[in-house]
Amino acid sequence: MQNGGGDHFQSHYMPNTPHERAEMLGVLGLDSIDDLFTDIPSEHRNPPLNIPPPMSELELRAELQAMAASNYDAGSYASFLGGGVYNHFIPSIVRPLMTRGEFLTSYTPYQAEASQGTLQAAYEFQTMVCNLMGMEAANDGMYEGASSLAEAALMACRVTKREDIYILDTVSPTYRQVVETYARPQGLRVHVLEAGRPRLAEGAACLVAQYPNYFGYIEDLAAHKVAAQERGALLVVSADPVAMGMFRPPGELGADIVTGEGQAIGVPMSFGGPYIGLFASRKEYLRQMPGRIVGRTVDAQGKTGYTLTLQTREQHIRRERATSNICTSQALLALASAITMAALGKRGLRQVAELCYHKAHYAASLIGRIAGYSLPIKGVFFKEMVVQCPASPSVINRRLLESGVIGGLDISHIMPRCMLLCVTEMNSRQEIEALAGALSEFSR
Amino acid sequence: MQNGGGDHFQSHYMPNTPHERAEMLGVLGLDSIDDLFTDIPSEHRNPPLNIPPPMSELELRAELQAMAASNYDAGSYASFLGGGVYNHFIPSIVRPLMTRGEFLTSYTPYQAEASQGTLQAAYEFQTMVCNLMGMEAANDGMYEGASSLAEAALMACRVTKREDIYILDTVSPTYRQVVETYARPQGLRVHVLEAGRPRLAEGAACLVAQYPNYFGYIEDLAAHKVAAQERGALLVVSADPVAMGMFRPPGELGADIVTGEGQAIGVPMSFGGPYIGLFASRKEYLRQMPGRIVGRTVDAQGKTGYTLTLQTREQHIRRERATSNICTSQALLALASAITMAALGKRGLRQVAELCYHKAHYAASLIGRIAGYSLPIKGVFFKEMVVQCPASPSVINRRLLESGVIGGLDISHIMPRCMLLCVTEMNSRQEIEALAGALSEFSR
Amino acid sequence: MTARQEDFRRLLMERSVPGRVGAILPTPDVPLQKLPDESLLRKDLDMPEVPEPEVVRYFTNLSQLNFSIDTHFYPLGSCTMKYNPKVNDEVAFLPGFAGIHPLQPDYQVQGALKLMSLVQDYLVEITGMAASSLAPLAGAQGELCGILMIQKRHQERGEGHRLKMLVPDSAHGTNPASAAMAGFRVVSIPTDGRGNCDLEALKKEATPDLAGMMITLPSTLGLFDQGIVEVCRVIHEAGGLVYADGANMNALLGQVKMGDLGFDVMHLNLHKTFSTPHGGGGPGAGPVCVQPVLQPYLPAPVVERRGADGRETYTLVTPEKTIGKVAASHGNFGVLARAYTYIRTLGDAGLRQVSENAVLNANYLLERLRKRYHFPFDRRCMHEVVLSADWQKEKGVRGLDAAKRLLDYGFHAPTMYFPLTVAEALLIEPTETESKETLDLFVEAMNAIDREAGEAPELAQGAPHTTPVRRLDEARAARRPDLRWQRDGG
Amino acid sequence: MTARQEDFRRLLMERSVPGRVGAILPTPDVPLQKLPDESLLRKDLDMPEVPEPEVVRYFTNLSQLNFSIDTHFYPLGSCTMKYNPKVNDEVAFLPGFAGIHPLQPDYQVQGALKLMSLVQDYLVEITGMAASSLAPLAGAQGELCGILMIQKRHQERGEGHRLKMLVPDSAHGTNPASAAMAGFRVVSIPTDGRGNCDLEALKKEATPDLAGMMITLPSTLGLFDQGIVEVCRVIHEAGGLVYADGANMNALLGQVKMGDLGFDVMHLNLHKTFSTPHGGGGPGAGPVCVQPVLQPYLPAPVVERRGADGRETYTLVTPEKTIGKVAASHGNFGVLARAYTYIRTLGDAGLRQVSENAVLNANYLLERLRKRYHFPFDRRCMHEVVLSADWQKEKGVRGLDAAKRLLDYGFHAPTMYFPLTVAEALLIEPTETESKETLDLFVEAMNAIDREAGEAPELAQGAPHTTPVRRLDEARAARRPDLRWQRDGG
Ligand SMILES: Cc1ncc(COP(=O)(O)O)c(C=O)c1O
Ligand SMILES: Cc1ncc(COP(=O)(O)O)c(C=O)c1O
Repeated sequence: MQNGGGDHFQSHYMPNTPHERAEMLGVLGLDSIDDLFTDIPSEHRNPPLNIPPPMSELELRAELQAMAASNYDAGSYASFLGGGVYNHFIPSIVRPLMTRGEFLTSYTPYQAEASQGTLQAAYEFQTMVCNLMGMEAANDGMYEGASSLAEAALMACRVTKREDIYILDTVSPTYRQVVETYARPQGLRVHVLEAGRPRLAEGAACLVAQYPNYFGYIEDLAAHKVAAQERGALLVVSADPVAMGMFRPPGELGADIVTGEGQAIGVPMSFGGPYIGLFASRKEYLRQMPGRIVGRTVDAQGKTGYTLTLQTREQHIRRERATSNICTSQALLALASAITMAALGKRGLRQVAELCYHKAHYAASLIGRIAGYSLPIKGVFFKEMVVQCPASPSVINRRLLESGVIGGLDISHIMPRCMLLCVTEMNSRQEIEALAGALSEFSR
Repeated sequence: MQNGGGDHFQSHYMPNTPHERAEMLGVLGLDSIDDLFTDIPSEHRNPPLNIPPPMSELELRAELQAMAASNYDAGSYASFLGGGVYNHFIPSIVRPLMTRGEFLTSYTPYQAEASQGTLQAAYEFQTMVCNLMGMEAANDGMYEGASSLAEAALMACRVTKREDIYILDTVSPTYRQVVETYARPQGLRVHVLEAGRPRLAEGAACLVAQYPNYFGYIEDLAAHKVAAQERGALLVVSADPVAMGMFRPPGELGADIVTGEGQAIGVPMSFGGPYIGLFASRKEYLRQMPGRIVGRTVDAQGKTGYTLTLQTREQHIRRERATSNICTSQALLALASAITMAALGKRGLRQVAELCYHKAHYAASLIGRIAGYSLPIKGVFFKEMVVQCPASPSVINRRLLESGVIGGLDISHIMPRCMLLCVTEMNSRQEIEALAGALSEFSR
Repeated sequence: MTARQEDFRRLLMERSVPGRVGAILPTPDVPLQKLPDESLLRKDLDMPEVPEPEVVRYFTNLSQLNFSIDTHFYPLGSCTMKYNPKVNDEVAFLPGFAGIHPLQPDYQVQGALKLMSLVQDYLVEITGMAASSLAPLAGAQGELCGILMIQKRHQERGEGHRLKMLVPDSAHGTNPASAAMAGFRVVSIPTDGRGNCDLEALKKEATPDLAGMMITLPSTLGLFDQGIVEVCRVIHEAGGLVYADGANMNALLGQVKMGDLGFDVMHLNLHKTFSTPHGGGGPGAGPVCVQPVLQPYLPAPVVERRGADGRETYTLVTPEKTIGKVAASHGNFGVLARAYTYIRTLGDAGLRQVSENAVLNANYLLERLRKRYHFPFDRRCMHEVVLSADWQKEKGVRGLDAAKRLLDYGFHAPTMYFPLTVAEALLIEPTETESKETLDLFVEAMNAIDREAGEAPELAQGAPHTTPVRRLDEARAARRPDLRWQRDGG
Repeated sequence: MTARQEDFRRLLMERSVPGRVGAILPTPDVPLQKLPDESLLRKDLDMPEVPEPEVVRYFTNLSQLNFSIDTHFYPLGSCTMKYNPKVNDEVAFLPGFAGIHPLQPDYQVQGALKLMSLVQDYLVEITGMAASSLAPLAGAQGELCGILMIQKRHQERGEGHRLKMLVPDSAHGTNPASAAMAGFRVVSIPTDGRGNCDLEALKKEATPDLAGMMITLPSTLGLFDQGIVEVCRVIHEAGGLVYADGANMNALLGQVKMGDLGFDVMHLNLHKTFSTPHGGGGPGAGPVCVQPVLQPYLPAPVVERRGADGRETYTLVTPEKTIGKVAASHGNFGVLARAYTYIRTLGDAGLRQVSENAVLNANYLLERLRKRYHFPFDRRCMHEVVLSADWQKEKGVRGLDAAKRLLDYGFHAPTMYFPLTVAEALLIEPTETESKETLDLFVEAMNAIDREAGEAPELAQGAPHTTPVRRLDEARAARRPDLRWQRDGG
């Protein structure tokens, strides 16, 4: 390193210089930093560390820009990939606001008086999640959609004191896997049901549905509610918040717990995360809810303020009897989502939903007309649809990429020769027509 | 627009809805907005306005991303272009800090008590400009380098009460043009001198030099000082702040007024602006200085604070007798530059300068060895040098572009077949060698 | 203020500790070259040594000491402190814009030149002029360019003796300053009782040495000159040319075109009307627009469009009789990119609404405030309103005191003591981006200050009380200039 | 607080005005399609109608109500509130990272997979383990994964009866909570007088139903367990596996490798040790690292490197006996990108200095504070120090009061009442990015609070006095939960 004099590396992230280290060690009556680490068994001290040497920002930035540029991103390609993660419009105000140091570099608001910004924003988020989903209580967010759904299933078991989780086969297979991972160790049983006419057995804790479902179609939640209620089970729904811009919210249709992947509203796709799990429920189940919850209260002078509340549900108080082990969650993404919902607002959320709807159905109408392609599922879909293709989706997708198109999700392991195609407000008519054009090369 | 109900366009930038407009008009006792514009001659009211209709952020962003991507930028190409504007390292902290709303969306700190952030940062900027240039007083910045130099020449005329400006032919031709534009209307005369052994006539107001000069070489400022002093003229210098990381500052060499283009420290090239003109002088000439100046003072309780000062020099007080007409300047870029100087600091500024020096001289050594190329100017250069080529620089540059290289500045109208080549810390060895390789295709 | 907060008034050089670094630079990857002779190199470099975390915390804390549009209502008259859309900044920072060099050959920067060309077109359309140059870097530089064009035109017609420039007494300081910089003799023209240009006084100055007149429309009194067409006629008849200071265009977007009224040349303040963030005092951009008669004189360069039907190319050219260059490059491109984004976002309908709402908001404030604050005219205003605190002054509260007191109420103050022609002036420009609720809160604060003036004038006299510092001693600052940190305390 | 500041406590739904819009969406460019049956559509959508400028001003003002690393010293113990480099965020927002979809085929995202693969390698190197999975989204999820791996391993060996998990009494709450979530019975192990694991108590629990033990190292008391090798041996001998909560790795980077000490599995908190901004409570990332014995059980997916010598390709694979997936995608990639940037920036030398300076800073605080604040151990600490306010409590100032009072001095409070085993605990973690000057200011404030406790305890009891709100009524918040805005006031 050209950095220091001699072989001392002085990092720009740390203020202590050799001079100050000596000074502070002097206060401690020590000669060397090593004297601070004497509790470590000496045979294990100072192991070799095979990590590259320090690198300048200039060089590292160049390297990482090249690494990033080697990926195929939705800014440079027309993307029709969905399946739970979506390319949606994020207003330009979101990044400058969410990255303000005061939001970005604070932590869980344990000191409420020094964290009113984070707390009030969280209260806004909870309000908007409730309104969007038609629910009575929401928390400040979970890790992401799938684990959020898993926690909802666990919660349903706690509420009902039962151990059988019924889950529709129209729920994302990945989400089902995550529910399994969470439920199995606790001795809970997960049963998969056909969505057509789900029948729950005696003692069912809950029925779990996705809305719109994994394949993009609207589930009949009202009917599912009846099926659940018959057994005294809760209806647990994982909903796409963007669809809630136009479709009836699960709360109105009888859902007891609603979760969702909030990524679609305000969060970049970022190759899988960080995202933001939505979590809402009826008020009566509040004390079984996992996650952080912010409440409104007053201060010593009667002034309104916000604080973390119902903390006795949480691990830092209740430890092994907590409603979940979640601690650090995804607060910053909840904030991003709150800002986005605030900016889109009542009208914008509806517009986004309708744009998705019209564009997806336009795409469907074009593709449906190409020989060899069909839409095997009947029903009302929102922004995604299953398309049966004349060739293997993975082969088609490689060809599409050459035309600048990232194709749909290959689900041929579930339905032969099918892809799950997603169209959002980000896809222009031109892109949709280019997609149809490229697909028709495979027509027969 | 899908935006409103009916044909009312409701902008997201303006809160007033038709309902509120009606309500406010009611308070005014008016029926229509038109009633507010009755002072405008009716025959000229409501002209046709041939501007495209409102556009959504989503669509506009896509259009502008494409427009931007169609340019050849220094992120995607190896650039060796300088000539007054430079591709230098900007630390990652600069953008998030300078774009904080409180800095970004405030204005000239007329209300000092509500603008201490801007003011204190300006005082820091002034301090660092003085230290970098070896001067006693600096202002908070001018438009950019060339007009800054022009204002310095005008100031020298005011200080000396003389009317003849002498400017070396090694000063950037563009800068000389701008000095002309500013000086001529005031009846001042601009004389161009050969840099070799400049001889000023009786009654000269100032001698103007560039350091390093336009061609990249170190001027003998001490000698120029003698030449100026002999005639009682001031020495006015336009200096590259990056070079000041290693070279003796103009203040030490006798400069009376020092200007510079601050872009090189912390400001993107942005196709020409916004930049930041540096301006410093000896203390005794302070009251003739143009531009905004921030001073330290105390408040009613004796606490330190900062305020605009010496405003009686400025147009808003002194009007036609002001030292300049400048009002809105480039404060945000002064801030960017201050943050950059703070981050680079004592050691970083030196390192950047030395990196430029070593890389430029390495490039020179490679190119000097290619048959057909030569460095016609003798002397010490910093990061730029004149290279004489075996073919027309514009032809060479078109070829270089194909190898991913943005070549040097074509100055064949000044020196036949010459290009002004610039190498900074941003150019890797690999880029330099690729440049040399591509140039050697033209060798003979 | 706690010890910690005080700590952030310590300057960088005071925080500096030998050996600390704020950035890591690369190790040289080329063979080291021989350094120049020692005599050319500096011995020391007295710059801060502060680690990155401290630089971040320092400037973040400093920022919080500011009022700004993103945090406050900021009705600073004549400055158009409107909301600055974030998307504009995003666009300006796109690598394909922020990363290009002004000296790249035209063929490498067609996208940027196209944007400039379109901005030229839009400004020409909005002003009703024939052509424009985007070169000037701020309003004042635009003025200088405009005045130099008038000068050169007179000179080329052999009328170099036209050395007198008229400027209304209410004009912004840059107007007389620019005229003087161009070598003109400035003559001030009074304003009549209705706030219009005094036509009789004007006619007296319509002498053979008249070069022209600089007129701000609406004026800095926030008034649209009711005789403007006649004013232009008088100047033209005397052989002069009329310059429009278009910095107040926020009042007129889409309502009227300056070109239709008789102006020959004007500038626009893109940072004001077209909403570039004001950045604590810049950057701006002050493009000039001209009638055909002045087109050949435009400052260099301008962008020329060649070809048509999707095969357009764009080139920077130098107008035939240009007044020259006023900066090394071709304008504050980053500001132009913001203006482009702004114009396209709002479109025809939105631009018209800007002026409608700006004028409505100002008149609403005028209506609600005129009972307690003296409004010296019997008219409606345009996008800003000048009130006088002379009623309050009688109770011992000057305009300055009222302004400082507003800070305690959480509002930035209006422009004080400007225009100079109104005693105790408070020039209030709410802009179109503020809501009625905010205006109502502001009215309440203004009314409270008036009440306080009667009941407890010392409140305003000692204001501000809640800002990071109390009222600052400006006289001392000017008397003993302390303009930079020095090791020995200066 | 002025009326205007109060105004920013009004919520979005209270600011909402019918007809206002905060964003303009495109007009549909495709033929409109038939909408579904009315019965499927919602009647209304009760969301805010607020224009963009107001959204910006609202959230900007809210942000200023926060303490944060960018503005304050924030010695929140156990949370590693260190400086978060801005370059890390810049990298995470690169279009080629932020704009890729987790379900794109591997061949479309090789750059991203390579980054993940390198992060796996670095973490393995830093921990001395054999393999890692980046899937867990936070520390707690990493714990769950680790514990599930231990569980599955026991089950596969026919030892499903091992249902007891030991957890020291000083452990972070997530440890017992994670063990319980995995279905284990949690048994608490006491800490001895020197702050080490009580070996005698431990040995008593080394029964055949022992599944393993979760150990935080250094412990949440800020101490390095002097018997750690022996602890691991005892557990292993009883057939158990040892889990390391590596959230406190900031103390040990480069000083010792967990794998060398006998741990079988561990997680790291990337957001803490590797400096992702904490975002008001996330995002994080909690990768797990394992010894070979547990490698087949890693949570899915992991990245596999194939090929060599510049022809590497990267693929996501599912470990053979995986415990499954814990999230839909493959980890918080944005956090991983930040960690990668951080590791490369600091490099080997820098990482070692992190722990050196973190430990030095904490010991410096300990040394300077121990005269006035009770330190319950007779040792040096590691990267954080737990003090007790029990001496102050005798004067009527509890730990809570002292913490709140610190806010008035402009410092964020330490973690209060944790670990649970120390009465009136104040857990202070200064981190390596703070300067001696800041530590000295903090010491002064702590000393002042102690002085006040004697002279004027009501100061701390009524604190904070200078924050946007005074002490909040948390009991009321829990008793009458008010968790969202409702039109009728709830
Ligand atoms: C009316 C008027 N004219 C001219 C100017 C000068 O413009 P600038 O500050 O951009 O130089 C201003 C500045 O605000 C102004 O208000
Ligand atoms: C020691 C320790 N263990 C575990 C955790 C849990 O990590 P997370 O909050 O990421 O879930 C923390 C959190 O700060 C911690 O300090």
